[in-house]
Amino acid sequence: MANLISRAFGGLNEVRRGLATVFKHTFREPITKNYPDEMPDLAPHFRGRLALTVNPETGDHLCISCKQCERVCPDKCIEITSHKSPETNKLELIDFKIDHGLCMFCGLCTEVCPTLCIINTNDFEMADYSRESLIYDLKKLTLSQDESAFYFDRKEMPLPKPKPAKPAPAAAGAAPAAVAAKPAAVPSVAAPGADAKPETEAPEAKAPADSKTVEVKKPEVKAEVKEESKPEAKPEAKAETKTDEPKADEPKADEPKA
Amino acid sequence: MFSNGDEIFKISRLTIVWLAGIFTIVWMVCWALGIALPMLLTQQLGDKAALTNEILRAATPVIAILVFIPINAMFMVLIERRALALWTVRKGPNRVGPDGNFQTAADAVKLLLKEDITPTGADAVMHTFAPILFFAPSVFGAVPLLAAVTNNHPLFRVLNLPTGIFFVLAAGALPVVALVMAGWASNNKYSLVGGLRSAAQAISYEIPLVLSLITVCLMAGTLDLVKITEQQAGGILNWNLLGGGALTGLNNALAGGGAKALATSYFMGPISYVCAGLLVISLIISFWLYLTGACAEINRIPFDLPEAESELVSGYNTEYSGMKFAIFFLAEFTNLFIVSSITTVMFLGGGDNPIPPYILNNIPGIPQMVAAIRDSYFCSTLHIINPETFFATLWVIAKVYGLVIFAVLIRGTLPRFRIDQLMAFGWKRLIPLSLIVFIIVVFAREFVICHG
Amino acid sequence: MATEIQEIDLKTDEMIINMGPQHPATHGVLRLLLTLDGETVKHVEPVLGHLHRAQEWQGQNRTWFQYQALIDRVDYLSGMFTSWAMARSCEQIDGTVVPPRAEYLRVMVSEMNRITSHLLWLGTYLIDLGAMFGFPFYPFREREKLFDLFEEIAGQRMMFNYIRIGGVLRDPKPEWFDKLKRFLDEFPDRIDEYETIVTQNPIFLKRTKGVGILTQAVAKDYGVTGPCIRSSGIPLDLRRTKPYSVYPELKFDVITFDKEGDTWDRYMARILEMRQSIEIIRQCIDKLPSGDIMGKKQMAGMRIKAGEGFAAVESPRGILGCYVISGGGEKALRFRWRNPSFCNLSVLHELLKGCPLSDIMAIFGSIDVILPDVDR
Amino acid sequence: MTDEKPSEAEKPEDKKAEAAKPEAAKPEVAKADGAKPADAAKPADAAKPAAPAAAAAPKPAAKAPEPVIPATAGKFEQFLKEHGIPAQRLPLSLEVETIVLSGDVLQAALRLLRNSSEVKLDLLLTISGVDSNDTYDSVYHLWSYSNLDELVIKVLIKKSDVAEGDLPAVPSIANFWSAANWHERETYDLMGIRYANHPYLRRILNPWDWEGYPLRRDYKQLVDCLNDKNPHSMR
Repeated sequence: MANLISRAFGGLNEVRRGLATVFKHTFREPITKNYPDEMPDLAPHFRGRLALTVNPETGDHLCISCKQCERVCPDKCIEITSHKSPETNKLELIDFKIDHGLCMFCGLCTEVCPTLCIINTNDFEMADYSRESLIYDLKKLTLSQDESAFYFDRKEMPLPKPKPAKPAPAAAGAAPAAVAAKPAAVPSVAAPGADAKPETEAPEAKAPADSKTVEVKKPEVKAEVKEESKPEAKPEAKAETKTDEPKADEPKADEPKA
Repeated sequence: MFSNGDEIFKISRLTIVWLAGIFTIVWMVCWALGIALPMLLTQQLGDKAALTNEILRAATPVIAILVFIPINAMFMVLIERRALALWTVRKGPNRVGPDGNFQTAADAVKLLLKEDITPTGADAVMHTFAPILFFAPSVFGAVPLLAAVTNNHPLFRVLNLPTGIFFVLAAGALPVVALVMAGWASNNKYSLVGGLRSAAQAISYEIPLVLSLITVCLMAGTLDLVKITEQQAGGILNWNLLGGGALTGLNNALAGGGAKALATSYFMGPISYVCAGLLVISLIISFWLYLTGACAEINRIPFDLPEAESELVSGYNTEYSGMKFAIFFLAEFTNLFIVSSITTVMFLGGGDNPIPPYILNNIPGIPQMVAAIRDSYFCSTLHIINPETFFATLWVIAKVYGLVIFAVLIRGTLPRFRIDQLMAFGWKRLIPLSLIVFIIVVFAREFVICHG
Repeated sequence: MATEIQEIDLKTDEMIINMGPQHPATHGVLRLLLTLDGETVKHVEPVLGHLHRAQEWQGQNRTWFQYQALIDRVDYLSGMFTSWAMARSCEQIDGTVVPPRAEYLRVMVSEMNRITSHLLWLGTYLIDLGAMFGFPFYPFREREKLFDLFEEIAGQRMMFNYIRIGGVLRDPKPEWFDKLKRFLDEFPDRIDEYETIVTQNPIFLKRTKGVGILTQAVAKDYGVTGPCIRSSGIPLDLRRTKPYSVYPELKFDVITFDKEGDTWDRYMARILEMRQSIEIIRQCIDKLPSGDIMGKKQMAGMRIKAGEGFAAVESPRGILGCYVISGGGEKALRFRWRNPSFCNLSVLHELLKGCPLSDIMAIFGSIDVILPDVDR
Repeated sequence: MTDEKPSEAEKPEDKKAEAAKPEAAKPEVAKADGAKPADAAKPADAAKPAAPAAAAAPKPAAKAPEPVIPATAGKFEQFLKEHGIPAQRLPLSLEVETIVLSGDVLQAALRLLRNSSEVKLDLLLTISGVDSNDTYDSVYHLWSYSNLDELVIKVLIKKSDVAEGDLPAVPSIANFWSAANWHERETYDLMGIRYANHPYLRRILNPWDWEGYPLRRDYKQLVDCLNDKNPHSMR
């Protein structure tokens, strides 16, 4: 009997201690966040949406169509279309498609990429209404120059070496001009973008890029793809894109040698 | 300590807003139907309105309850979710409306608009009838409580019964039938097991529950809820929780009666002192017994076996959806509220102020405030506010929702019993204990003057 | 249930209940065919395979490099261990030498992963027992903190792909260790909190003490491993009995109980293991050498020498083995997983026989089965 | 490398396939419409699965180092031989003793190894089915709860011995060792090795009406999830 009573009191006391411990949590700050209002603080190496970078200094597209990522992808969700340019005898990128509905964000493609072109961004909000819209093409994938700068900085990736200005006869005149124009133009555009909105930059910058795609007419020739893609990705820097155009051709010309 | 001050502030604000809203609405309905309309009719029609007025006055409490239950259930669900969120270091519902105030209202709308599915092979009539039968007792079971919780307000006095607690308990025992019906009619084995479990559980736990309440009735010498409340008036020492009037002597001694006052209460010397102590202990045990039994009766954790989610999916309401499920849901929370109200009325002195009047009346400002309210236009002419009822109701609200929050805290902490352990606990522990308490109270009461 | 009433005795029929695959407490998609007499279990037959993803087939049809990214999915709660088992078996075949820093990092992240796994188990187990609104959130809170650390080094919170054949993927920054230390300092208090709420709770004791006793004979017969068998008194902990990696250099003891364990012992074993893991991680941080973290070049066309090997690690659920046959090419000839959940689950019908319906969840939860680990 | 010797016969074929592959595969990958490689990969080897997996699968037997069969008999081999059970030695795989038993003596051997007080190999880790070049292997990994011993036992069944439409049969040990029960069912399910006298031999991971044995080399997939076009996705 005494045993029973002491056990009963012991049990009740344990329950009381449990209740008190739970009640103590009244005064602890919640650990959850109001997600859509405040973005989570993601690690730099977070494996989110895949994207293609451009050279943050010059704006050249970094993809060299080596197809390493296409080969390594366990889901086979990457599809690269390229062709060999008859003049320069180089591979030229025509289209780059990633099916984000199929991708499992393992990050293997980013590991094998020799030019640090394909990266995992910190963006994870890709919900959409159809499977087809989850297939991202080159335009949707390519980041703008300041976004690329942001990610190169954040992931502590070495900056790609700027292409030695090849005096390819046609572009020779334009190239020096572009180089001259760059230092002035880049800080003015890239710096505020990267500083002001570090977290939400990618999604926000994506929206204008998408809307722009409608206006831009479909590129028929390989070389133009890149020229087109840049204006959309960086709508505010219209003047700058002009100077980019000649440069965009150049890296392709150099690739086989590099 | 208060790193969470923001959330606590939000939750208090939400509670105050909702409570003010609920009780204003309910009281305005009551006032309009029971006071303003009859006054108007009498002015206009004179004696001819007498019959209409009678009918209106009789209908008022029921209508008040019908208005009160859904809004209150919404608030209770919301406060439960917010409180659980607070205790689990989360934020809780905060998207719909300011502070998430309208979350449960939105949920209710969703539930009402959902498709109502009757599973194949189910007994459609019983399936439909079960939620109604589950819900109805909580409506008419609450009626006699109204007078008790409003300090015998003239508007609700009509429906007070001399056998109030008996009626409430009888009504509270009915939903079991509905649960068995729901379980049987669903054509689902989980539901069936859930229904049968609830029957077994309710029958076993009814006994300690009723015995613990009988102890209180024994103390009071009546079954009338209003009388039980009135007897407990006069501060926390008079509450049934603390032995009813067993400590009255102490009370009086505090008030200045001194040794003489003690002597009148404990007239038989040492025996009376011992008995007073026994009474206090027994009634605290009785209070605990009632809480336990009530938790089992209304299927709250740790006794939520009929709807044990991890075992029986959702028990008797597995196959319910839409409106029918909403009614089950509504009735469950209403039952929680009713059980808390009964506890308040039976053990916690109803609308009584825990601070004894001789202390309260000496606090400067309070008597003047009461007098000012009594003299105000609202009170004297429109009869909107009745100071006796007003403060009593405020205390009832505080106590009842305190108990509700405590139930939520229990829900956040304790795991669930197993059915055989539950039965063993009920039959081997609670029932003997409640009988012992009952017998102690029967004898101890003879030696102590309780309730004056 | 009572179908026909004979003259005196009430004859009852058995009821067959199909528990799962969509049931709140079967931890995924296990299906249990229960034969009940009243609420007493007469017979139980687990039906597996609702989550079968042909992981072994995938291992044979993808390159070594690709498959590394997939195996976190075998047991998604302890992805580090699956990675580690595969990495160890491949390294054995290949003769790769793993740099010591990588080995220490592996031990650290694996022990962290063990903690997260046990935390999840703790939360869900209390849900199984019915405390589903308050307590389960506390373990998950700590788990999220660990996941933040994982996210920093591996890139994702659950599908780490961090331990690779030959080493580990990324060297954590110094700040990462500071964060980890901060976590380790506050975590023991949190465990104390859990224990205050749960361990001696009378209802919890009633539900778990003496329930689901796993005898040593049965456990050995079914090849049970992990905390389940350690709580039954068999000190089988690969980290000590067959030490691999740098475990010999670390100080800790195998957690066993003297008697044949019931559900409460299995709970306690996991709580103690969490505390033990904290100590192991602390030692690792102190001893962490500097140097390289990768012993084999990670590349798409990575090859493993021909040969066959079996390597096992002590995962939170028991011995996780990986049997690999390599033909020397880019792909494996045969991948075979020895999953602890699969073997531990097979003992379930022995434990459940004759217990009431409510105990199914108490017992099933206590052996900590992860369905993707069972079905692969 | 249990199947080194048998594979000698097939070597030339294999080599040819190997040699043919790189050239065949390269251009296709480059062409970037990756649906095709399966057709080209198929050529000679009928036993290989149709999936492009075959491309890398063939055994580069020539590359493998010469297997070293240990000169001295292992502990367990000797133990078994002392008890009159013939056991054949195999090359060590990672320092672990590996022996081949014939199906007839398997039950007796395992019973002995498990119960004898000398060895006590009482932890059956796993039973794996392996589809080797010309044998079906049932591989038993034995450990011990009480000591550090390890043993791998293989039961090899020649494919040529298995009649058309029949399954290779191995005696079941599930009757006296419960751990084997589910492993044998799984091996039956995925590899199609029939364990004779198993108490409840039916599919465990696949649905009961599944056709074929998915891990076999000659298994034909209904849908090749790596290469077939899925209307909803890019592939």
